[in-house]
Amino acid sequence: MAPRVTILLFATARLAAGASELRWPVEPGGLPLGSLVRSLGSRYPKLAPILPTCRFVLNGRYVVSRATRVRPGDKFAVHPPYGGG
Amino acid sequence: MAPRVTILLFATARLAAGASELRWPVEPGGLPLGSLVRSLGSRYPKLAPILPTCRFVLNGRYVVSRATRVRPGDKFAVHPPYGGG
Amino acid sequence: MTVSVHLTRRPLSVAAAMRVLSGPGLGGVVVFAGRVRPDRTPAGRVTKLEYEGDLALARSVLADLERTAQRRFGAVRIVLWHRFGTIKVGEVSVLVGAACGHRSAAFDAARYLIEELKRSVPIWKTERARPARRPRRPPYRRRGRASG
Amino acid sequence: MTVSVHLTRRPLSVAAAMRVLSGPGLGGVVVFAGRVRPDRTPAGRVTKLEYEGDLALARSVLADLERTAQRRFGAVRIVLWHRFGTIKVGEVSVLVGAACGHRSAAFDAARYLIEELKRSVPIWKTERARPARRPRRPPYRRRGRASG
Repeated sequence: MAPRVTILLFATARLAAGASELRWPVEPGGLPLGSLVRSLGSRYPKLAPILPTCRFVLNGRYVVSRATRVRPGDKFAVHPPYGGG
Repeated sequence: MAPRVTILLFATARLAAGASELRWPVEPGGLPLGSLVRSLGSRYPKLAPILPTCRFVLNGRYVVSRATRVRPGDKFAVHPPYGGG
Repeated sequence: MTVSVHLTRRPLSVAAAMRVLSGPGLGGVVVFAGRVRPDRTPAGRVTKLEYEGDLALARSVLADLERTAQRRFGAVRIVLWHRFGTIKVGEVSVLVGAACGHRSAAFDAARYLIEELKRSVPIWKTERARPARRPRRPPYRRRGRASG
Repeated sequence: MTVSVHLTRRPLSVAAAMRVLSGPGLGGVVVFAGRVRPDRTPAGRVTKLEYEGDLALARSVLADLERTAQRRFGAVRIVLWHRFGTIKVGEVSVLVGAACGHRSAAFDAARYLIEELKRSVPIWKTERARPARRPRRPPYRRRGRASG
Protein backbone atom coordinates (compact mmCIF):
# COMPACT_ATOMS: atom_id res chain seq x y z
CA MET A 1 0.00 0.00 0.00
CA ALA A 2 1.32 3.45 -0.91
CA PRO A 3 2.35 5.71 2.00
CA ARG A 4 -0.53 7.97 2.95
CA VAL A 5 -1.67 10.66 5.38
CA THR A 6 -5.21 10.59 6.78
CA ILE A 7 -6.82 14.00 6.37
CA LEU A 8 -9.91 14.86 8.45
CA LEU A 9 -12.11 17.70 7.23
CA PHE A 10 -14.73 19.40 9.40
CA ALA A 11 -17.69 21.69 8.85
CA THR A 12 -17.22 24.12 5.93
CA ALA A 13 -13.98 22.36 4.92
CA ARG A 14 -15.85 19.05 4.73
CA LEU A 15 -18.64 20.61 2.68
CA ALA A 16 -16.15 22.31 0.33
CA ALA A 17 -14.20 19.10 -0.28
CA GLY A 18 -17.28 16.90 -0.36
CA ALA A 19 -15.58 14.42 1.99
CA SER A 20 -14.90 14.15 5.70
CA GLU A 21 -11.83 11.97 5.37
CA LEU A 22 -9.16 11.70 2.67
CA ARG A 23 -6.33 9.22 2.29
CA TRP A 24 -3.62 11.41 0.83
CA PRO A 25 -0.56 9.86 -0.85
CA VAL A 26 2.79 11.30 0.22
CA GLU A 27 6.47 10.54 -0.38
CA PRO A 28 7.92 8.10 2.15
CA GLY A 29 9.89 10.98 3.71
CA GLY A 30 6.73 13.07 4.14
CA LEU A 31 6.37 16.77 3.28
CA PRO A 32 6.09 20.16 4.99
CA LEU A 33 2.62 21.06 6.26
CA GLY A 34 2.65 24.16 4.04
CA SER A 35 3.07 22.01 0.90
CA LEU A 36 0.30 19.64 1.98
CA VAL A 37 -2.09 22.55 2.52
CA ARG A 38 -1.19 24.06 -0.86
CA SER A 39 -1.80 20.82 -2.72
CA LEU A 40 -5.12 20.34 -0.86
CA GLY A 41 -6.21 23.76 -2.10
CA SER A 42 -5.20 22.88 -5.68
CA ARG A 43 -7.04 19.58 -5.65
CA TYR A 44 -10.22 21.10 -4.09
CA PRO A 45 -10.66 24.64 -5.46
CA LYS A 46 -13.69 25.29 -3.23
CA LEU A 47 -11.53 24.49 -0.22
CA ALA A 48 -8.78 26.94 -1.19
CA PRO A 49 -10.46 30.13 0.13
CA ILE A 50 -11.30 28.43 3.43
CA LEU A 51 -7.81 27.12 4.21
CA PRO A 52 -6.29 30.49 5.26
CA THR A 53 -8.90 30.73 8.07
CA CYS A 54 -8.21 27.20 9.34
CA ARG A 55 -6.25 25.80 12.26
CA PHE A 56 -4.36 22.54 11.66
CA VAL A 57 -4.02 19.58 13.99
CA LEU A 58 -1.38 16.90 13.55
CA ASN A 59 -1.89 13.70 15.51
CA GLY A 60 -4.08 15.46 18.04
CA ARG A 61 -1.94 18.58 18.54
CA TYR A 62 -2.22 22.04 17.08
CA VAL A 63 0.60 22.93 14.69
CA VAL A 64 1.49 26.47 13.81
CA SER A 65 4.67 26.17 11.77
CA ARG A 66 4.16 25.52 8.08
CA ALA A 67 7.55 23.78 8.08
CA THR A 68 6.31 20.98 10.35
CA ARG A 69 6.82 17.71 8.52
CA VAL A 70 3.79 15.51 7.83
CA ARG A 71 4.74 11.87 7.44
CA PRO A 72 3.02 8.70 6.20
CA GLY A 73 0.66 7.35 8.82
CA ASP A 74 0.04 10.78 10.34
CA LYS A 75 -3.46 12.07 11.03
CA PHE A 76 -3.96 15.62 9.85
CA ALA A 77 -7.10 17.60 10.69
CA VAL A 78 -8.37 20.80 9.07
CA HIS A 79 -10.33 23.00 11.51
CA PRO A 80 -12.32 25.95 10.15
CA PRO A 81 -13.19 28.64 12.72
CA TYR A 82 -15.05 27.13 15.66
CA GLY A 83 -18.74 27.58 16.20
CA GLY A 84 -19.73 25.68 19.31
CA GLY A 85 -22.12 26.87 21.96
CA MET B 1 -59.97 51.58 72.10
CA ALA B 2 -57.08 54.07 72.22
CA PRO B 3 -55.75 55.27 68.85
CA ARG B 4 -52.74 53.15 67.87
CA VAL B 5 -50.15 52.56 65.17
CA THR B 6 -49.13 49.01 64.25
CA ILE B 7 -45.35 48.72 64.22
CA LEU B 8 -43.74 45.76 62.44
CA LEU B 9 -40.17 44.88 63.39
CA PHE B 10 -37.95 42.61 61.28
CA ALA B 11 -34.71 40.70 61.77
CA THR B 12 -32.26 42.46 64.13
CA ALA B 13 -34.89 45.07 65.01
CA ARG B 14 -37.28 42.28 66.03
CA LEU B 15 -34.59 40.59 68.11
CA ALA B 16 -33.59 43.86 69.78
CA ALA B 17 -37.18 44.73 70.71
CA GLY B 18 -38.13 41.15 71.55
CA ALA B 19 -41.33 41.51 69.49
CA SER B 20 -42.27 41.37 65.84
CA GLU B 21 -45.35 43.57 66.17
CA LEU B 22 -46.21 46.44 68.52
CA ARG B 23 -49.47 48.33 69.00
CA TRP B 24 -48.19 51.81 69.70
CA PRO B 25 -50.50 54.42 71.26
CA VAL B 26 -50.48 57.81 69.52
CA GLU B 27 -52.41 61.08 69.81
CA PRO B 28 -55.51 61.20 67.58
CA GLY B 29 -53.70 63.69 65.32
CA GLY B 30 -50.70 61.39 64.93
CA LEU B 31 -47.04 62.41 65.15
CA PRO B 32 -44.03 62.96 62.89
CA LEU B 33 -42.12 59.82 61.93
CA GLY B 34 -38.98 61.27 63.55
CA SER B 35 -40.73 61.50 66.92
CA LEU B 36 -42.09 57.96 66.65
CA VAL B 37 -38.60 56.60 65.89
CA ARG B 38 -37.09 58.52 68.80
CA SER B 39 -39.66 57.23 71.26
CA LEU B 40 -39.17 53.67 69.96
CA GLY B 41 -35.45 53.98 70.70
CA SER B 42 -36.17 55.27 74.21
CA ARG B 43 -38.61 52.47 74.99
CA TYR B 44 -36.26 49.76 73.59
CA PRO B 45 -32.64 50.75 74.34
CA LYS B 46 -31.24 47.74 72.41
CA LEU B 47 -33.14 48.95 69.36
CA ALA B 48 -31.70 52.49 69.53
CA PRO B 49 -28.31 51.75 67.86
CA ILE B 50 -30.03 49.82 65.05
CA LEU B 51 -32.55 52.49 64.10
CA PRO B 52 -30.11 54.81 62.29
CA THR B 53 -29.33 51.97 59.82
CA CYS B 54 -33.00 51.22 59.13
CA ARG B 55 -35.36 52.09 56.31
CA PHE B 56 -38.96 52.87 57.23
CA VAL B 57 -42.12 51.80 55.44
CA LEU B 58 -45.47 53.46 56.05
CA ASN B 59 -48.53 51.59 54.77
CA GLY B 60 -46.42 49.67 52.24
CA ARG B 61 -44.37 52.61 50.92
CA TYR B 62 -40.88 53.75 51.78
CA VAL B 63 -40.74 57.06 53.59
CA VAL B 64 -37.68 59.21 53.71
CA SER B 65 -38.82 62.42 55.38
CA ARG B 66 -38.77 62.41 59.17
CA ALA B 67 -41.57 64.95 59.05
CA THR B 68 -44.02 62.49 57.49
CA ARG B 69 -47.02 62.22 59.80
CA VAL B 70 -47.89 58.80 61.22
CA ARG B 71 -51.53 58.56 62.17
CA PRO B 72 -53.71 56.15 64.15
CA GLY B 73 -54.46 53.02 62.12
CA ASP B 74 -51.25 53.31 60.08
CA LYS B 75 -48.90 50.38 59.59
CA PHE B 76 -45.29 51.30 60.19
CA ALA B 77 -42.45 48.87 59.39
CA VAL B 78 -38.84 49.04 60.56
CA HIS B 79 -36.41 47.50 58.02
CA PRO B 80 -32.81 46.86 59.06
CA PRO B 81 -30.33 46.48 56.19
CA TYR B 82 -31.46 43.74 53.82
CA GLY B 83 -29.78 40.36 53.65
CA GLY B 84 -31.60 38.27 51.08
CA GLY B 85 -30.00 35.95 48.57
CA MET C 1 -44.22 27.47 38.83
CA THR C 2 -44.69 29.56 35.76
CA VAL C 3 -44.27 33.02 37.27
CA SER C 4 -41.35 35.40 37.29
CA VAL C 5 -41.61 36.56 40.89
CA HIS C 6 -42.15 34.00 43.60
CA LEU C 7 -41.67 33.87 47.38
CA THR C 8 -42.20 30.44 48.85
CA ARG C 9 -41.41 28.17 51.76
CA ARG C 10 -40.90 25.23 49.37
CA PRO C 11 -37.66 24.11 47.67
CA LEU C 12 -36.71 25.93 44.48
CA SER C 13 -36.28 23.88 41.30
CA VAL C 14 -33.80 24.89 38.63
CA ALA C 15 -35.59 22.66 36.13
CA ALA C 16 -38.80 24.60 36.77
CA ALA C 17 -36.90 27.87 36.35
CA MET C 18 -35.59 26.66 32.97
CA ARG C 19 -39.16 26.06 31.81
CA VAL C 20 -40.05 29.67 32.65
CA LEU C 21 -36.84 30.85 30.96
CA SER C 22 -37.79 29.58 27.53
CA GLY C 23 -39.46 31.01 24.51
CA PRO C 24 -38.91 31.55 20.80
CA GLY C 25 -35.56 33.11 20.02
CA LEU C 26 -34.25 33.05 23.60
CA GLY C 27 -30.79 31.68 22.82
CA GLY C 28 -29.01 32.64 26.04
CA VAL C 29 -30.13 31.69 29.54
CA VAL C 30 -28.21 32.49 32.71
CA VAL C 31 -29.29 31.19 36.11
CA PHE C 32 -27.80 32.10 39.46
CA ALA C 33 -28.47 29.86 42.45
CA GLY C 34 -27.49 30.87 45.97
CA ARG C 35 -26.92 28.03 48.40
CA VAL C 36 -26.66 28.21 52.19
CA ARG C 37 -23.01 27.93 53.24
CA PRO C 38 -21.84 26.26 56.46
CA ASP C 39 -19.95 29.39 57.52
CA ARG C 40 -18.10 29.58 60.79
CA THR C 41 -19.53 32.17 63.18
CA PRO C 42 -18.69 33.08 66.76
CA ALA C 43 -21.67 30.94 67.75
CA GLY C 44 -20.36 27.88 65.87
CA ARG C 45 -20.85 26.39 62.41
CA VAL C 46 -24.00 27.51 60.54
CA THR C 47 -26.39 24.62 60.02
CA LYS C 48 -29.37 26.53 58.65
CA LEU C 49 -30.68 30.00 58.00
CA GLU C 50 -34.05 31.46 58.88
CA TYR C 51 -35.28 33.81 56.15
CA GLU C 52 -38.00 36.33 56.80
CA GLY C 53 -39.33 39.11 54.62
CA ASP C 54 -41.76 41.98 54.39
CA LEU C 55 -43.42 39.81 51.81
CA ALA C 56 -45.95 42.12 50.17
CA LEU C 57 -43.37 44.85 49.70
CA ALA C 58 -40.72 42.30 48.63
CA ARG C 59 -43.05 41.06 45.88
CA SER C 60 -43.62 44.55 44.58
CA VAL C 61 -39.89 45.44 44.61
CA LEU C 62 -39.12 42.17 42.77
CA ALA C 63 -41.77 43.00 40.16
CA ASP C 64 -40.10 46.39 39.68
CA LEU C 65 -36.73 44.68 39.22
CA GLU C 66 -38.23 42.41 36.58
CA ARG C 67 -39.57 45.34 34.59
CA THR C 68 -36.28 47.21 34.87
CA ALA C 69 -34.28 44.21 33.64
CA GLN C 70 -36.65 43.73 30.73
CA ARG C 71 -36.27 47.34 29.72
CA ARG C 72 -32.55 47.69 30.35
CA PHE C 73 -31.24 44.34 29.06
CA GLY C 74 -34.00 43.20 26.76
CA ALA C 75 -34.42 40.19 29.04
CA VAL C 76 -37.58 38.54 27.80
CA ARG C 77 -38.12 35.98 30.53
CA ILE C 78 -37.04 36.44 34.12
CA VAL C 79 -37.02 34.36 37.28
CA LEU C 80 -36.78 35.97 40.71
CA TRP C 81 -37.54 33.24 43.22
CA HIS C 82 -36.69 33.38 46.90
CA ARG C 83 -37.37 30.88 49.64
CA PHE C 84 -38.18 31.93 53.16
CA GLY C 85 -38.53 30.06 56.43
CA THR C 86 -35.90 27.52 57.48
CA ILE C 87 -33.29 26.60 54.86
CA LYS C 88 -30.60 24.05 55.60
CA VAL C 89 -26.95 24.22 54.60
CA GLY C 90 -26.51 23.19 50.96
CA GLU C 91 -30.07 24.08 49.94
CA VAL C 92 -30.90 26.78 47.41
CA SER C 93 -32.26 29.97 49.01
CA VAL C 94 -32.51 32.09 45.88
CA LEU C 95 -32.86 31.47 42.13
CA VAL C 96 -32.39 34.30 39.69
CA GLY C 97 -32.50 33.85 35.92
CA ALA C 98 -32.69 35.76 32.68
CA ALA C 99 -33.37 34.56 29.14
CA CYS C 100 -32.35 36.81 26.27
CA GLY C 101 -31.59 36.53 22.59
CA HIS C 102 -27.88 36.38 23.29
CA ARG C 103 -25.61 35.40 26.15
CA SER C 104 -24.07 38.76 26.94
CA ALA C 105 -27.38 40.39 27.85
CA ALA C 106 -28.41 37.30 29.83
CA PHE C 107 -25.24 37.45 31.95
CA ASP C 108 -25.65 41.18 32.54
CA ALA C 109 -29.33 40.86 33.43
CA ALA C 110 -28.81 37.95 35.86
CA ARG C 111 -25.94 39.76 37.56
CA TYR C 112 -27.99 42.93 37.85
CA LEU C 113 -30.96 41.06 39.29
CA ILE C 114 -29.07 39.29 42.07
CA GLU C 115 -27.14 42.41 43.05
CA GLU C 116 -30.32 44.48 43.21
CA LEU C 117 -32.21 41.71 44.99
CA LYS C 118 -29.62 41.70 47.75
CA ARG C 119 -29.52 45.47 47.93
CA SER C 120 -33.14 46.45 47.73
CA VAL C 121 -35.53 43.60 48.53
CA PRO C 122 -36.80 43.45 52.15
CA ILE C 123 -35.60 39.95 53.00
CA TRP C 124 -33.42 39.02 55.97
CA LYS C 125 -31.63 35.95 57.20
CA THR C 126 -30.76 34.89 60.70
CA GLU C 127 -28.04 32.30 61.19
CA ARG C 128 -28.63 29.18 63.24
CA ALA C 129 -25.37 27.61 64.31
CA ARG C 130 -24.35 24.44 66.05
CA PRO C 131 -21.93 25.42 68.83
CA ALA C 132 -18.53 23.86 68.35
CA ARG C 133 -18.15 21.08 70.92
CA ARG C 134 -15.89 22.40 73.67
CA PRO C 135 -12.72 20.32 73.71
CA ARG C 136 -12.84 18.19 76.84
CA ARG C 137 -10.09 18.53 79.34
CA PRO C 138 -7.76 15.61 78.68
CA PRO C 139 -7.94 12.97 81.42
CA TYR C 140 -5.67 14.01 84.21
CA ARG C 141 -2.72 11.69 84.51
CA ARG C 142 -1.48 11.41 88.02
CA ARG C 143 2.14 10.91 88.63
CA GLY C 144 2.10 7.84 90.70
CA ARG C 145 -0.78 7.23 93.05
CA ALA C 146 -2.43 9.72 95.25
CA SER C 147 -4.42 9.11 98.30
CA GLY C 148 -8.24 9.17 98.21
CA MET D 1 -23.82 12.64 34.76
CA THR D 2 -21.31 13.45 37.45
CA VAL D 3 -18.41 14.66 35.30
CA SER D 4 -17.25 18.17 34.51
CA VAL D 5 -16.52 17.66 30.82
CA HIS D 6 -19.04 15.85 28.68
CA LEU D 7 -19.81 15.58 24.96
CA THR D 8 -22.99 13.71 24.21
CA ARG D 9 -25.75 13.17 21.67
CA ARG D 10 -28.35 13.12 24.45
CA PRO D 11 -30.30 16.04 25.91
CA LEU D 12 -28.57 18.10 28.59
CA SER D 13 -30.21 18.38 32.00
CA VAL D 14 -29.81 21.51 34.13
CA ALA D 15 -30.95 19.56 37.18
CA ALA D 16 -28.09 17.08 36.61
CA ALA D 17 -25.68 19.99 36.20
CA MET D 18 -26.83 21.43 39.55
CA ARG D 19 -26.00 18.11 41.23
CA VAL D 20 -22.44 18.33 39.89
CA LEU D 21 -22.26 21.99 40.93
CA SER D 22 -22.69 21.30 44.63
CA GLY D 23 -20.39 20.76 47.53
CA PRO D 24 -19.62 22.11 50.98
CA GLY D 25 -19.24 25.87 51.06
CA LEU D 26 -20.21 26.43 47.41
CA GLY D 27 -22.60 29.32 48.00
CA GLY D 28 -22.74 30.72 44.46
CA VAL D 29 -23.66 28.74 41.33
CA VAL D 30 -23.99 30.23 37.85
CA VAL D 31 -25.24 28.20 34.90
CA PHE D 32 -25.33 29.29 31.29
CA ALA D 33 -27.54 27.39 28.84
CA GLY D 34 -27.39 28.02 25.11
CA ARG D 35 -30.52 27.18 23.17
CA VAL D 36 -30.92 26.79 19.41
CA ARG D 37 -32.59 29.89 17.99
CA PRO D 38 -34.95 29.87 14.99
CA ASP D 39 -32.85 32.46 13.17
CA ARG D 40 -33.74 33.65 9.70
CA THR D 41 -31.14 32.73 7.10
CA PRO D 42 -31.04 33.18 3.32
CA ALA D 43 -32.10 29.52 3.12
CA GLY D 44 -35.15 30.09 5.33
CA ARG D 45 -35.94 29.75 9.03
CA VAL D 46 -33.54 27.54 11.04
CA THR D 47 -35.33 24.46 12.36
CA LYS D 48 -32.34 22.58 13.74
CA LEU D 49 -28.57 22.61 13.93
CA GLU D 50 -26.15 19.80 13.21
CA TYR D 51 -23.21 19.92 15.61
CA GLU D 52 -19.98 18.10 14.87
CA GLY D 53 -16.66 18.15 16.68
CA ASP D 54 -13.11 16.89 16.71
CA LEU D 55 -14.23 15.10 19.82
CA ALA D 56 -10.99 13.80 21.32
CA LEU D 57 -9.32 17.17 20.97
CA ALA D 58 -12.47 18.98 22.13
CA ARG D 59 -12.46 16.92 25.34
CA SER D 60 -8.88 17.77 26.06
CA VAL D 61 -9.36 21.50 25.41
CA LEU D 62 -12.43 21.48 27.69
CA ALA D 63 -10.41 19.77 30.42
CA ASP D 64 -7.77 22.51 30.07
CA LEU D 65 -10.50 25.16 30.40
CA GLU D 66 -11.75 23.49 33.56
CA ARG D 67 -8.31 23.57 35.16
CA THR D 68 -7.76 27.18 34.13
CA ALA D 69 -11.10 28.27 35.62
CA GLN D 70 -10.35 26.43 38.84
CA ARG D 71 -7.00 28.17 39.14
CA ARG D 72 -8.08 31.61 37.99
CA PHE D 73 -11.47 31.97 39.68
CA GLY D 74 -11.28 29.43 42.47
CA ALA D 75 -14.20 27.64 40.85
CA VAL D 76 -14.47 24.39 42.75
CA ARG D 77 -17.00 22.56 40.60
CA ILE D 78 -17.40 23.09 36.89
CA VAL D 79 -19.74 21.86 34.17
CA LEU D 80 -18.75 21.98 30.50
CA TRP D 81 -21.33 19.95 28.63
CA HIS D 82 -21.95 20.13 24.90
CA ARG D 83 -24.37 18.19 22.75
CA PHE D 84 -23.53 17.15 19.24
CA GLY D 85 -25.56 15.62 16.41
CA THR D 86 -28.97 17.05 15.52
CA ILE D 87 -30.42 19.63 17.92
CA LYS D 88 -33.82 21.17 17.31
CA VAL D 89 -34.82 24.77 17.80
CA GLY D 90 -35.48 25.50 21.50
CA GLU D 91 -33.29 22.67 22.77
CA VAL D 92 -30.16 23.25 24.86
CA SER D 93 -26.94 22.73 22.91
CA VAL D 94 -24.48 23.76 25.61
CA LEU D 95 -24.48 23.92 29.42
CA VAL D 96 -21.70 25.70 31.25
CA GLY D 97 -21.62 26.12 35.01
CA ALA D 98 -19.38 27.14 37.86
CA ALA D 99 -19.81 26.75 41.61
CA CYS D 100 -17.73 28.94 43.89
CA GLY D 101 -17.77 30.21 47.44
CA HIS D 102 -19.31 33.50 46.32
CA ARG D 103 -21.37 34.77 43.43
CA SER D 104 -18.90 37.15 41.87
CA ALA D 105 -16.34 34.44 41.10
CA ALA D 106 -19.09 32.14 39.84
CA PHE D 107 -20.33 34.75 37.35
CA ASP D 108 -16.80 35.49 36.17
CA ALA D 109 -15.91 31.81 35.80
CA ALA D 110 -19.09 30.90 33.88
CA ARG D 111 -18.63 33.85 31.55
CA TYR D 112 -15.00 32.95 30.95
CA LEU D 113 -15.88 29.32 30.26
CA ILE D 114 -18.54 30.00 27.63
CA GLU D 115 -16.45 32.65 25.86
CA GLU D 116 -13.43 30.33 25.74
CA LEU D 117 -15.56 27.37 24.72
CA LYS D 118 -16.83 29.27 21.71
CA ARG D 119 -13.38 30.56 20.84
CA SER D 120 -11.17 27.55 21.34
CA VAL D 121 -13.08 24.26 21.36
CA PRO D 122 -13.23 22.37 18.01
CA ILE D 123 -17.00 22.19 17.65
CA TRP D 124 -18.99 23.40 14.64
CA LYS D 125 -22.62 23.83 13.76
CA THR D 126 -24.34 23.66 10.41
CA GLU D 127 -27.77 25.24 10.06
CA ARG D 128 -30.70 23.31 8.69
CA ALA D 129 -33.44 25.62 7.53
CA ARG D 130 -36.96 25.25 6.26
CA PRO D 131 -37.25 27.34 3.10
CA ALA D 132 -39.84 30.04 3.50
CA ARG D 133 -42.93 29.03 1.55
CA ARG D 134 -43.00 31.11 -1.57
CA PRO D 135 -46.05 33.37 -1.42
CA ARG D 136 -48.56 32.03 -3.89
CA ARG D 137 -49.68 34.28 -6.65
CA PRO D 138 -53.06 35.61 -5.54
CA PRO D 139 -55.91 34.07 -7.51
CA TYR D 140 -56.33 35.98 -10.73
CA ARG D 141 -59.53 37.91 -10.77
CA ARG D 142 -60.92 38.33 -14.18
CA ARG D 143 -62.77 41.41 -15.01
CA GLY D 144 -66.01 40.01 -16.13
CA ARG D 145 -66.15 36.66 -17.83
CA ALA D 146 -63.80 35.30 -20.35
CA SER D 147 -64.40 32.60 -22.82
CA GLY D 148 -63.10 29.05 -22.25
